[in-house]
Amino acid sequence: AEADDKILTMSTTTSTEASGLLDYLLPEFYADTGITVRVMAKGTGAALRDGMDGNVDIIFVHDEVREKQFVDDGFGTKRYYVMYNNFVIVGPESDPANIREAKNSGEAFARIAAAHTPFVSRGDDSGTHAREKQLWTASGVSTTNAGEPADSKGWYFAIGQGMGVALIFALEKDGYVLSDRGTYLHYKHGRSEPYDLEVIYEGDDMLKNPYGVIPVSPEKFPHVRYDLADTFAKWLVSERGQEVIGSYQLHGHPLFFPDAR
Amino acid sequence: MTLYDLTLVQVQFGALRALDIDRLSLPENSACALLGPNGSGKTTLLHVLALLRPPTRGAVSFMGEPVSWREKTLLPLRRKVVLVDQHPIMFSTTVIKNVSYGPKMRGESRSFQKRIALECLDRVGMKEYADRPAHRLSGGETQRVAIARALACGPRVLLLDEPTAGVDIENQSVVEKIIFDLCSEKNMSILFSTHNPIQAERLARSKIYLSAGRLAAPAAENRFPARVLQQNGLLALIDNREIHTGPPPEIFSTGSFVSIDPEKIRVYANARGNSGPRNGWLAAKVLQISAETDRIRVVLDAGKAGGTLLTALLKAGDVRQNRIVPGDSVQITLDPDALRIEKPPA
Amino acid sequence: MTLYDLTLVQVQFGALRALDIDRLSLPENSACALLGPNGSGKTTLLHVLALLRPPTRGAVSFMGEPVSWREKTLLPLRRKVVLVDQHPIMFSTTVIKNVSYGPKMRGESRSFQKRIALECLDRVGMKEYADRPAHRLSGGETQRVAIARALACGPRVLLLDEPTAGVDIENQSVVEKIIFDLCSEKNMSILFSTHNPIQAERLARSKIYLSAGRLAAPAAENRFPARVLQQNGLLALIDNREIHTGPPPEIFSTGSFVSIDPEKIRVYANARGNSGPRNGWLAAKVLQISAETDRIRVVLDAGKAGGTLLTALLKAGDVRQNRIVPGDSVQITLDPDALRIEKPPA
Amino acid sequence: MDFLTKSLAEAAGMLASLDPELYFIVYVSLKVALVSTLIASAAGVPLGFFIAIRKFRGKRGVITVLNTLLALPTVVIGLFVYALLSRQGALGSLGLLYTPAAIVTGQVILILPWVAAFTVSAVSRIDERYRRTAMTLGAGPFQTAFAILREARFGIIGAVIAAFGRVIAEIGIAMMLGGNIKGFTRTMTTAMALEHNKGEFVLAVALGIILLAVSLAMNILLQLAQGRYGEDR
Amino acid sequence: MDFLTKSLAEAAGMLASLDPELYFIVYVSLKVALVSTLIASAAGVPLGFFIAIRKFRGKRGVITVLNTLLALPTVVIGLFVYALLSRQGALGSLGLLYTPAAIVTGQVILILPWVAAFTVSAVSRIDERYRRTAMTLGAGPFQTAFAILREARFGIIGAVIAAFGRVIAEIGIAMMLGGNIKGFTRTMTTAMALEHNKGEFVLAVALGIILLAVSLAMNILLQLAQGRYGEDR
Ligand SMILES: Nc1ncnc2c1ncn2[C@@H]1O[C@H](COP(=O)(O)OP(=O)(O)OP(=O)(O)O)[C@@H](O)[C@H]1O
Ligand SMILES: Nc1ncnc2c1ncn2[C@@H]1O[C@H](COP(=O)(O)OP(=O)(O)OP(=O)(O)O)[C@@H](O)[C@H]1O
Ligand SMILES: [Mg+2]
Ligand SMILES: [Mg+2]
Repeated sequence: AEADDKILTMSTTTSTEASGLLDYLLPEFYADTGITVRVMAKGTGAALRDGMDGNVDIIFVHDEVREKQFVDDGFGTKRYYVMYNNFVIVGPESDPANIREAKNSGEAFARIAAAHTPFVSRGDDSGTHAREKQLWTASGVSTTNAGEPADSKGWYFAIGQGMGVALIFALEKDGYVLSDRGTYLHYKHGRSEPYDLEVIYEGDDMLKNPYGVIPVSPEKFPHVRYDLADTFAKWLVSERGQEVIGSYQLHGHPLFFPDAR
Repeated sequence: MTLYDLTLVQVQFGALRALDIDRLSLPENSACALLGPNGSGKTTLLHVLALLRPPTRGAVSFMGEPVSWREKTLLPLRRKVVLVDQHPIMFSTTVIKNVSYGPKMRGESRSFQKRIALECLDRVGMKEYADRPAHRLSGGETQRVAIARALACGPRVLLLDEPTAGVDIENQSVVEKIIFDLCSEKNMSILFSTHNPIQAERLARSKIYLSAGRLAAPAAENRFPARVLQQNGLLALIDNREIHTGPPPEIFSTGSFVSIDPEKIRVYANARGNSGPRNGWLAAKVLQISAETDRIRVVLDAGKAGGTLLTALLKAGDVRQNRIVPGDSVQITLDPDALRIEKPPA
Repeated sequence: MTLYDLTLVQVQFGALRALDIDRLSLPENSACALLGPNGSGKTTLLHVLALLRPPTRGAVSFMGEPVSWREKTLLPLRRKVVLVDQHPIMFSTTVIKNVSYGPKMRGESRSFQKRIALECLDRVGMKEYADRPAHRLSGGETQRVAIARALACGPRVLLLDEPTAGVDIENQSVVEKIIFDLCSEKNMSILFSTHNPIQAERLARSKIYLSAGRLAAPAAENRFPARVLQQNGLLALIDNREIHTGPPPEIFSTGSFVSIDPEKIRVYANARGNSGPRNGWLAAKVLQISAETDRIRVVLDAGKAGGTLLTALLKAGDVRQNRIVPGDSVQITLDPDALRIEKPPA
Repeated sequence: MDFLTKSLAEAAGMLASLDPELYFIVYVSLKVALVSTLIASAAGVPLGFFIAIRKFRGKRGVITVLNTLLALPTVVIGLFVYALLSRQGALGSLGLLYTPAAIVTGQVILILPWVAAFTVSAVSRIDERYRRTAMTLGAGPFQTAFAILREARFGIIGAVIAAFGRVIAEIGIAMMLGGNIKGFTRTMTTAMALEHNKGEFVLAVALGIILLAVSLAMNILLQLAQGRYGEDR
Repeated sequence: MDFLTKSLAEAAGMLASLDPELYFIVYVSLKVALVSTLIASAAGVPLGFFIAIRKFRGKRGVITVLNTLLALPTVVIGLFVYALLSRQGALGSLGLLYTPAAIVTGQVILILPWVAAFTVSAVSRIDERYRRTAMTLGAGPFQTAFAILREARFGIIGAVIAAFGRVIAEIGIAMMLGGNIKGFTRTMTTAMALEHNKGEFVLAVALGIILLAVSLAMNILLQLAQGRYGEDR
């Protein structure tokens, strides 16, 4: 059995675990430090909540605004920029809303709304969902208080589920979905079942998706293994950690880009 | 010492008062028979006496001490009294495990359990059935194993609810002998219900009659549904045949009952020269003659078409003088006060 | 026409052959009694005849047609025959709904269902119970309602498994009268099992005896567990008392049975001057005398301590000559060939 | 239990707010659960009945399989029905995926073994004499079955209640096959899961309390419907 | 059913690969499910027994509540146990959250009402005469209870089997309270959910098939243990 004093618990988003990054990265970390990381993957909201309740030692998520709030409220010691990846707009090859022509991602969303082609929203307050809402605002389409297009009937599906389900849902509806590249790549290339949707729009600055890591504050929660958490955070932003992240490839595509500042 | 003392005991099932006993004392070391028509409360009374059913109202005392009906205090008392149900049920395991259940509950040793179980099974002639699944036995087999199971508990008081119903003739006498022996040899008290008055007579030192939940005088025998008419001074029609003339009564049609006092029936052998049927005389056939304590019970078939059974209680001398033998055709008359008429319920 | 024809019918429960009948024909429009000790297969046979249990082997034909035991063909046949179970069970609803179940299944109108149900309940004296919950009735009440329920089906064949067990005396005669009437008036065929030979005698035109699943001669009466010794030429010990001397037999200890042929018992009134007990003579007390077709059945208590019942079948003349009356003390002897000895099972 | 009081207050507030979205969610949940329960009962009760009554070779095997199917995980059911209803699947053309009908399909598969298994156990314990009595009194096969089921009614109603409880509280299938689409296939449970995922624990529990209240109301209705016989046994 | 054959092949391959991770997951699942079932049965059977046997005021009410609790959603249980075991909760200092013990806690709460409700229904159908017979033969309260439970054994074993099936196939609680930590609290169901999340549908179903196989094995063991009496009723 592992020595008890070398175990770190971490809540993270499903995307980091499902992309396979952690399976690649944690063994390296263990080799360097002898620390085992117990990972719990869940929605960003739930992961933050774990931190706020002191149930984990560190969180690794992607929702810059809420992460900063987390630190400001004293739950975490410091937010480390670790890496980013990209969001992409996935949709049918035929591109019925003609978003390839759009000048930016906001306009792409506006075209989808105008064409009433099916659009799948995560609808779960995840980092991806937060970004969706920003894009709707940027699109100029009139929105509700909840940040959804006001005229949503029949084409806008808020499904309140994870990225993978949203991708499948979009496939079934033959519609568009905002996805992180990792999950998309996995669905496109990593499974035995075929996946017909393509990346229709990408590359815009608005589609950058930064991940941060925050050790939970030992002042608030004296029992947390701050020493281990801090070791992990520092290792991630170290040259060694950044190199491991940068070298990870999914189905031949690099997925995460080092972002330590 | 009295075994049981019941005071103002009532058992109520919803609106139905199934038992309503003002006072009843049962002496120790005796065999007592419980008689009464269906639904008269025999089973209910036995459940109370077995300390299995607290009465709705009233006080029971058992072996001199009042019964409190709290579970804790009941267990030691219950170990002294065992009830064999009217339709006993077997635990779904082997016969011998059923019979050794009582001793097992009393913490007896394995070997003792087995010995006593086999012994008791042997008494009821079911020893060879020891390893059969008990819940698959036939009606009479079940009844007999249930008696063995009760005996194996070695109780002070044994309550039997119609113990010979369904038991074959040969084993009826075995069961009767068990009852007889236990009382006389083992100083056990036995109370058994039965519908067989001859059995009650033969085995019991005392008898309790129940009727509609209340203690009653010996049941009215010879009770018939009858049409009662006032026509030519004719009184009652049973089985479509006049059975008595008398003073003009009230008139009822169906729904009334006539009971005939068995001690007020006179029986005359045909040979005596009493000529053919006439008013007030009935032809009958003798079916059965049996002894009671101080009377002879004669069962007669008095129906026109057969099947209307009348019971007469005669003196032994009368029977011998008359030389009545079962199978004989006889003539009977009824004393003027032999009939009691029950009006139909309003 | 014959009602039933059974050929080589066997019913097997695991290793146990509960029924094993080579040939049996039952005529139509008759009352037939089914007799036999516990576990002899009466209930099992009735289940086969009620078309409820396909025999393990063998052919049954009913009203001239072979029974195929396929569910589809059985339903119309089953509507002609109704069985009243040994311990009948009531559907957990009211009494009247139980009794009108049969007519309801036959698609009769509501009003007919109700009328016939009340009529049948009335026959067994349970009309006032119509609205009581049927599954709460007492043992005898249940038995009577079950008979009414069967009658309400208006079957051609009525099978009754110990119909008067648990029924009170008054209603025993009611039930017997029902059996009697149905046969004679309604041309119904009735087969009933019973442990009461007198009842069988009185009601049945024919009798079937079963023993260990097989058709048998009238049951060996007077069968006793006995110790059999060869000591001073003494043959059998019943109830610890010698009952016969004879030629030296084999020696068994316990586990053997002795049966005494009831036709080979001689009964002498004490008055006849036969002096006190001696070898080969037994003192006994007359308990009951009843008529059978061509014999008189005398029940004797021959036990030293009471309770060992012996049945003798005498000629009517003998009884009358001897002037035996129940209650008398008598002397009995056994003919030399009266005893049959069964060895204990190996 | 600050958490509980907060959640209770929230639940009360939600109900009082008369939010049509909330009532729609409750309506969808109830509809789906009731339809699933009805279909599963209509199939499972007769199935269980015949397994219990009939004597056939391999009966123990069938019962073992039935018991095994009690452990059929929702993910497996969800994926199978998905494979069937997906656009690529055999029934894809019906367009049933992500509709209440899809949830019902999955949930029926989920609880059918439950209803059947508990019917088997309720019916096997019914005294053999009921069957014999019905048959000798002239009941046909269906009427006999009905008589036996009537005697087993408390056990069977119990099985149906349990099935209802199981489906109304079920998340996985409702999520995978319904898709948790707001205003269409969102049920109380998927809404709860969503709130939970968002970290809105009080809201999630408040929804759970409403669900229990709805279920309690259903059970009370059923108790009343069973009437006075309910207490009998 | 290409999907099914692929999944079956995958399941066979996984088992054949002797992957220690897989076996550990199976081990955790079995351990958690068995412990939960044992605890819930040890509490639920006596509870159900007493509700069934005793006559008391409000008995129907208690049964209605029990039936309502069958609809207790896993999210609610998960959140309550979370509130209790979380660092801020009453039992936070025990550090039980995200351990197998936490899963067991939640699952026991989940299935206790099931075991109790089905025990009630199994015991109420046992003929009153068994109780009377045990009592008159001198059995004390516990011995009487035991005799009745013995007669109700098929119903009760059924309840326990169902409870086992319910927990081994349960996802929500295992996920919320166990956290699906690889090599520690990952169970077959949470692994399935993860694979499903990743879109690895074949893998997910393969795991489901293994789960069913494990459950089948358990049921066969139980059938063999019940022995020849099993067929009797
Ligand atoms: N649980 C019950 N609920 C309602 N009524 C009942 C219940 N048990 C018995 N009764 C009624 O109480 C009365 C007395 O019943 P009990 O069983 O004591 O009669 P019994 O004398 O033993 O009759 P039997 O000779 O038929 O066995 C009957 O009318 C019966 O229907
Ligand atoms: N289902 C069964 N399984 C095993 N054995 C059985 C079953 N039913 C009856 N038996 C056995 O078959 C034999 C015949 O039973 P049956 O009930 O026919 O006897 P019976 O003549 O009606 O006896 P009784 O006079 O006691 O009612 C008995 O020894 C009984 O134990
Ligand atoms: Mg009675
Ligand atoms: Mg019988």
